[in-house]
Amino acid sequence: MALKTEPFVLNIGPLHPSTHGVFRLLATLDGEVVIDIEPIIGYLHRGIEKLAEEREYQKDIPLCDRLDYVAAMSHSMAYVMAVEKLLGISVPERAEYIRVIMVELQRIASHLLAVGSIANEIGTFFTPFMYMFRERERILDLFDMVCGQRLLYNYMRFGGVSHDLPEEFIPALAKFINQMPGYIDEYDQLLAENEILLVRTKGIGVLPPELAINCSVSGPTLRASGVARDIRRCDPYSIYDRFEFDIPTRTAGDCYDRYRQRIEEMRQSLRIIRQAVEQLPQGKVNSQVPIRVRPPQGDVFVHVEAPRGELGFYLVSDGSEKPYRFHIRAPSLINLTPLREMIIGWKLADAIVIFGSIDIIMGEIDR
Amino acid sequence: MLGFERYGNGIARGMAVTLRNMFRRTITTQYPEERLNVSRRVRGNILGWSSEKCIGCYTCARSCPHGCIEITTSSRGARGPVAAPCNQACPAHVNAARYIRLIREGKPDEAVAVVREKIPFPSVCAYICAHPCESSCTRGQLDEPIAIRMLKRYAVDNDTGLWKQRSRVAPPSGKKIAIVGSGPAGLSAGYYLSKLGGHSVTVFEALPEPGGMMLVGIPAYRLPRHILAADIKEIEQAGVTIETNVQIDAPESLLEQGYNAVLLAVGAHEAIGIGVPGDDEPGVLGGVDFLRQVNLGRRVELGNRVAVIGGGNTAMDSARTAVRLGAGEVTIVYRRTRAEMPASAEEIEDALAEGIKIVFLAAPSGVTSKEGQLLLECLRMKLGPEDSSGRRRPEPIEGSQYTMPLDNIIAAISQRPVVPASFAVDTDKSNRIQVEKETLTTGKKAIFAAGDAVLGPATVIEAIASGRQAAISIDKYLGGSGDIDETLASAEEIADRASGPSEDWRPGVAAIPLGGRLDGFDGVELGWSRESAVFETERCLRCDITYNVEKYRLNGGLCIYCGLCVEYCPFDALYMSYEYEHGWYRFGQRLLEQEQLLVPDKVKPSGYAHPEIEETLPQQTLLIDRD
Amino acid sequence: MTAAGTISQASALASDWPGNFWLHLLVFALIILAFVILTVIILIWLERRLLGRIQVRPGPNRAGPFGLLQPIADVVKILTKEDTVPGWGDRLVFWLAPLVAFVPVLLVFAVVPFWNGALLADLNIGILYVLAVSSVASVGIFMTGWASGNKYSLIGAMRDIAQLISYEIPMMLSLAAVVLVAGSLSLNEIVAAQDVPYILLQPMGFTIFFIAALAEANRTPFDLVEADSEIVAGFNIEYSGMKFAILYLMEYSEVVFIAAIATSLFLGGWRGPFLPPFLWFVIKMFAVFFVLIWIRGTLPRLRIDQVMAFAWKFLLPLALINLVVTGAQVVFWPQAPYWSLVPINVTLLAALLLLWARFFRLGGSRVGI
Amino acid sequence: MQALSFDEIAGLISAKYAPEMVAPSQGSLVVGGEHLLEVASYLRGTPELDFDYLISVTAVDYRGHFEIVYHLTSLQHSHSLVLKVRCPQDKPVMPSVVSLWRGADLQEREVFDLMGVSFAGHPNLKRLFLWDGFKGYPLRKDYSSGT
Amino acid sequence: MEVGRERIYSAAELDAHEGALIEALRASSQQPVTDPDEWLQKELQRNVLVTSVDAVLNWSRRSSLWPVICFPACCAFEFIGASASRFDMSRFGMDILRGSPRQADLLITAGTLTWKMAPQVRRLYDQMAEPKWVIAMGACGITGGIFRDSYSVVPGYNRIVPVDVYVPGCPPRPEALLNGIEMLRQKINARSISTEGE
Repeated sequence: MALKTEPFVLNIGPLHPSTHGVFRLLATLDGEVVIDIEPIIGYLHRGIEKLAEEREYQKDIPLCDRLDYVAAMSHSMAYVMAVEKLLGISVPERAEYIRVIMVELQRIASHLLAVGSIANEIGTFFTPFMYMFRERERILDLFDMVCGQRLLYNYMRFGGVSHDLPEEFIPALAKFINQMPGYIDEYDQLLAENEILLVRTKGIGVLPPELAINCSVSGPTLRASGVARDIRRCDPYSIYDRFEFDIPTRTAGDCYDRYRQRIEEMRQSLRIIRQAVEQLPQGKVNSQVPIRVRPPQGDVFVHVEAPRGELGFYLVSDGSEKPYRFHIRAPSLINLTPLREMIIGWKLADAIVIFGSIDIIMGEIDR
Repeated sequence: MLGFERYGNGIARGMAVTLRNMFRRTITTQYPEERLNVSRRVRGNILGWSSEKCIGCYTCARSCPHGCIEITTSSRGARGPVAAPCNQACPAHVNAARYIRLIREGKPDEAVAVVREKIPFPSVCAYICAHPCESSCTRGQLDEPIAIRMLKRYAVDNDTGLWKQRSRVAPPSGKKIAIVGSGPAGLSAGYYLSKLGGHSVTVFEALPEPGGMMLVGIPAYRLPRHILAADIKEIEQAGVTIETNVQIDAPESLLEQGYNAVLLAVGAHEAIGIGVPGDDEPGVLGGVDFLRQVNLGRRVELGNRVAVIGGGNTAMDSARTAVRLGAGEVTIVYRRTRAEMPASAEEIEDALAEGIKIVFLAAPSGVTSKEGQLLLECLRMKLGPEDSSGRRRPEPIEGSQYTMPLDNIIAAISQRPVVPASFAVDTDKSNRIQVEKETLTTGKKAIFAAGDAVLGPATVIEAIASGRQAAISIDKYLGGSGDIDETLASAEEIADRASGPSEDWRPGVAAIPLGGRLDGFDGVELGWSRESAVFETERCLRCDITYNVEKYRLNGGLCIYCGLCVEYCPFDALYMSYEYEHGWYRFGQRLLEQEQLLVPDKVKPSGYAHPEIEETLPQQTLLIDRD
Repeated sequence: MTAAGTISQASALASDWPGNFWLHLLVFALIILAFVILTVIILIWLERRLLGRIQVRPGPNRAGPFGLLQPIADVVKILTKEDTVPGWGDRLVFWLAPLVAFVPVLLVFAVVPFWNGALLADLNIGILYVLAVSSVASVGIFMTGWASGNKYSLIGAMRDIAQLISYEIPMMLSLAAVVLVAGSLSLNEIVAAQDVPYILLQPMGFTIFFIAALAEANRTPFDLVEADSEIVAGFNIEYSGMKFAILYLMEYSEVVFIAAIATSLFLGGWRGPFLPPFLWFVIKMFAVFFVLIWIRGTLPRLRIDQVMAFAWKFLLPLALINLVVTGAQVVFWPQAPYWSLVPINVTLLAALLLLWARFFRLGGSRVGI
Repeated sequence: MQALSFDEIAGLISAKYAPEMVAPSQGSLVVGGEHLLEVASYLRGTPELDFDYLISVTAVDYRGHFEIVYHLTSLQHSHSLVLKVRCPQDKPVMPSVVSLWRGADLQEREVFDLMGVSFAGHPNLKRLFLWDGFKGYPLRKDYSSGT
Repeated sequence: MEVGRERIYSAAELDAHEGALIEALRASSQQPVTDPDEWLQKELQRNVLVTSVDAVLNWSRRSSLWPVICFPACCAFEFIGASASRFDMSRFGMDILRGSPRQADLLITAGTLTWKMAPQVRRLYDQMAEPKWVIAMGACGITGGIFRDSYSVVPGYNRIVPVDVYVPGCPPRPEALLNGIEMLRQKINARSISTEGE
């Protein structure tokens, strides 16, 4: 005999410990079971696209940093690449290598945060999160060394990067890339086989590959569903064609796979950094592009593999010093498309984990 | 559906990890007691501003993404002028910064006077100067350099001859000087020796007309002949005698004729070949040879398909001239990329606009002739590491040969001087006359050398500077003071500037339409109107004047420490420093006035955008080093 | 097991120590109150410092030496904070709930022996009393959840009730096994009976008790009641000021309570060589605290259906088997020496756990919508 | 499994559709608004094209008309394509492609919210970032934030 | 179990309600709230003897500042960084991050505030029990920072809530935040219950 139940609405967010910022999930619950959700976003909509269109090209670099503040390097690099494509200028070799090192370090830092958050949402009392923050702090130290900031770097410039690496950078980086695999093993030891984590993530929130493709999901979330789409491989940009690395994929597409996927990508990023450090040439780090630029008329779409997925910049230039149209293809936003299918039918606690495993950053979603 | 197939093994391993970490040393920085040496480049909470270095150019305020910096300047107590970068970069040290201000005040004639203080060819330079001043213009780091040459052209076009009022003429000294070659170097030396030295100067020219490379190397569509003639006329009016169609074989003979000194300014008129097999095939021309023939009005037969080898200005001139002579398909072959091309950007643009194709990253490897048709064999190149000149060295790609069928090939790679053996002066391996650096004396008594003959292929302005140097040296040699400076413009008062240079870009330069261009050799470029010229002068940062900064204010609550202002300050007047104790209790408390933006000796600046300081700062203490 | 009885008789304090009935009541009421509050304060400090150490940071160290005064600062601050009552809540219930939740936890300590015979009331139905009274706290928690008029707190409270009812049963069964072995319901008697700590005689019982106690006290991995990442602060989300202080105290008192019960029933209570019995009691309690904090610093949280499944499908059958086995041992082999019972029971524990782990499945599947 | 170049794709398209429906221009296909769904389902459904992944949807305000830009790619063939659709400013309505690519869902809502172009057939077309009652469409060129 | 959400709430109504709230707040917050520290200056001037009750109260309050979770944007990660192992805010007794505003003392505004978010933050502040403090962290929190000119950004938290301490930076480094907290602790130390509520 079925109990007569009555659904009720639970408003999760916008300020909630697990919403990664200000995200509102209007969940309809039947007891603990989520029977419907409606994501409401826009609580961090700062109008970056409009602001960028009102500002000159070089002044938009700080804005791009603030899109995805956990992966500022990747975002400013994508933007700078788009403007470089518009301007038709090339980047010195050394700058390309520095960019790759920075972006891959950024990917590790971002994935550390993502994995730590997943662990937090499953309910560990901050411990894995703290461990991962410990290693993230080391990466931030490296960034700090290079450009003097910890979070929003403003490091990329048209035609290169703003500063050369300081002399103490390479030894510190070498030490980091030697120690990091050990730490990743420690995370695995702490989490990967933990039975509670397994029952909380395995088989939960499965995203089938067909749905993922149809919903234009990208990044680790897509690859965890078994689709090997990585812009670094399928449309190589910068100098990624010179490195040897794998595109790890997983098959189940559940929360556990999304977590493992990020761990694997960290290892691959370390591999890329190691090769980049070995090959790092000497030379200039920027090609003396004037501060203000006026790209010729035209439009350009540049996409890169940001830590959260396929990040695209669509710029339209009308020949003036300000972009005419500045559009960001934000991976986090589009990765939210299948959220409803993934969450419905699971319990409230699962909903939080599924949501966390997609790894979104509100700055990028709301812009 | 999962359970405990592994009997809690995973949980146990996790517990082991946490237990192990319990006994690790903590990684915490015990701030505020303990402080790490943060990054040496930290973009910290303190913005420092140096009133010593700041000239009030407003670049910081303009570079701020959202307007944190407020700045007002005035001329009260302004210091200067000192030598601006443009002034320093000019080989002849023409004070560009000053005449730009004069143009802004509506005094083009005074501006010409400023130019005339240093060079006797204001009009020629106004048309074809390679403008090293613009390359070093501070504004160029920001967006586009000031169009100094175009401003000079505006001044020259609107000259009233005011400079003559203050012109100084030295009394005759009775000494005679012979100058071989009537190029920019020879004529400049002659002008100054005659006007300010009081010597009697005779210039000997082998060609039928005076002007040297200005005449035979530069096509008339860039430098209309009447402009050149006008400048030479001024020189002749200063007392210089020019004898054309005279070939001098031995300088000693001139000394024997009674000349007290001889200046060899024969220029660099011999084209260097491509240096590949077959470069002597008929149909392969030298760049300067080709231009000389054309400019002297002689007929040159060109086929339809012409390739120009090289990436310098001579290559551009040759190609554009070839187009005007009726070549249908002109291709420039260059072994590097556009970024490395030595030709000036305007010329490249114009060449492209006139339908000339440029093949980058290709180098000729051989020329063969077949049934009256030339075949140019090329190798594709790729850019390797940077060489000593800072340009990336081209490296051939193996097996990438391809051929181009052509009618003519113009080798515009480089030139070298032609110094007849009868001169009997020392030359180096590229045939340049060896002189002493300062005095320009050759090994022989009373024989001097200047211009391209000494420098190798250089620019007009460098030749003029060399001529000036020779004039000083010769005047001293002949017992004069060597003072060839004169003041032609009136003294300057610094005008107020409350709002900084304009944020606009260079106004466009009008040119005669493309359709009419290719039929003849009329001057392509048209001058600026007064409006355009003044508009352009507003862009000048006035690096030579230190304005009095009345108000410099930073909104500390708005600032995001992006560091762009520090990075973009052309005068290193801004820096950042590190200290975090900068919270406050009241809104609006942190509008930092000039006084609060700390004086440099009180704070330790960070190395951000100041690499020179970086060495002296303590090393960064890293978390990595702490375990 | 008469030997145990003799120890109990020999060193026991008089039942009305230190004087008459009223003095006894007063002194022990004070002792219990002071003990609970002091232990809670130390526990809070210990937890924050230890979690800090687990997370390679020092934890609170500014308020007082080693940050020892940190919990006191917290308490003073919370007590002097504004007391808010949500306008849409049930005022009276909102007021009563913290008391209803806290008092039973305090009451439980009446039967906990700190020393041989040093307890407020040596009830001969001690364990029954413990189980009965401690369950009342859940009513208080449910009242908080209901009265707050907040969906999060209601979810938290519902979870608590569900959890409590489920885990009460395995817990009771595991304690029943102890009672069988000790032959008494009085806690003091049970302690006195432990010539060998019952953790060795009753490894299965201890395991079940410990897990169930974690759930009862809402500790990780069963802290669904206040699951921070899901339902923010759970049942106490609307509480502030003094009432929140009481709820906070209640939570940690529950931890002290389970540590005290575990110590008394399984770890030999106040018994131990050399040191005074009271100290032994405290040391053993802190050992339990350490394990609790360690678990909190490591493990993630289970989901509500998994928590329930774990209780009903895993713990309950094992507890029943344990009870049957223990009963059999007591009935058929009452004079069994410890050296033979300990290995037998440990092997039994291992075998049963392995067996159950093989077949037991956690985790519910998706609900079709 | 052959990646097609833009010209080959354009050739395939122009063989099937009249130039006023689809016209290649500067590396992108300009599609007439009313034919978008037809062309899009052809692009999605044809095996040799197989554009199964919609990278991005955005709109540009060219003062007078909007241009909706679709970036498509095929995971299998790894070729990509840009579709541009114009719609007049006075009647900013477009057919929605959500039925073909669910990935357009939030992006079309974004365009609707910030640019004011509505998509006929979108399942849940309402403001995404801004709140109900916000006046104007900020990304339009004539929008001024002055209050 | 087919239950449409329409039965429970109407999306359109909810949106309209939210929109009205935002517009009302926006209209009423065109001027900054005065900073609640006028008494600070007076206090220092009057040099009132801080009683022992005050001393204990202030000590306890400053030693146990529990921040509420309000992490809109970038600064959140520096805030988390400050509470993570490297800087460990818990040393000052701030390790208990309360998700519930009722139990928190300190609102650290870690990120850009948009008008859409403003009613929530205002409500969060209203729900916090007295005594409560606010630290405006970062340029966005103080003035709107780089997004000040935007159509949807509140130019500073002090339009919505009174702010006690401003910590500049974008984002402020954890050291700067800790310094701001230290400043707040000093401010708390200067309080007296006799003047409370003024």
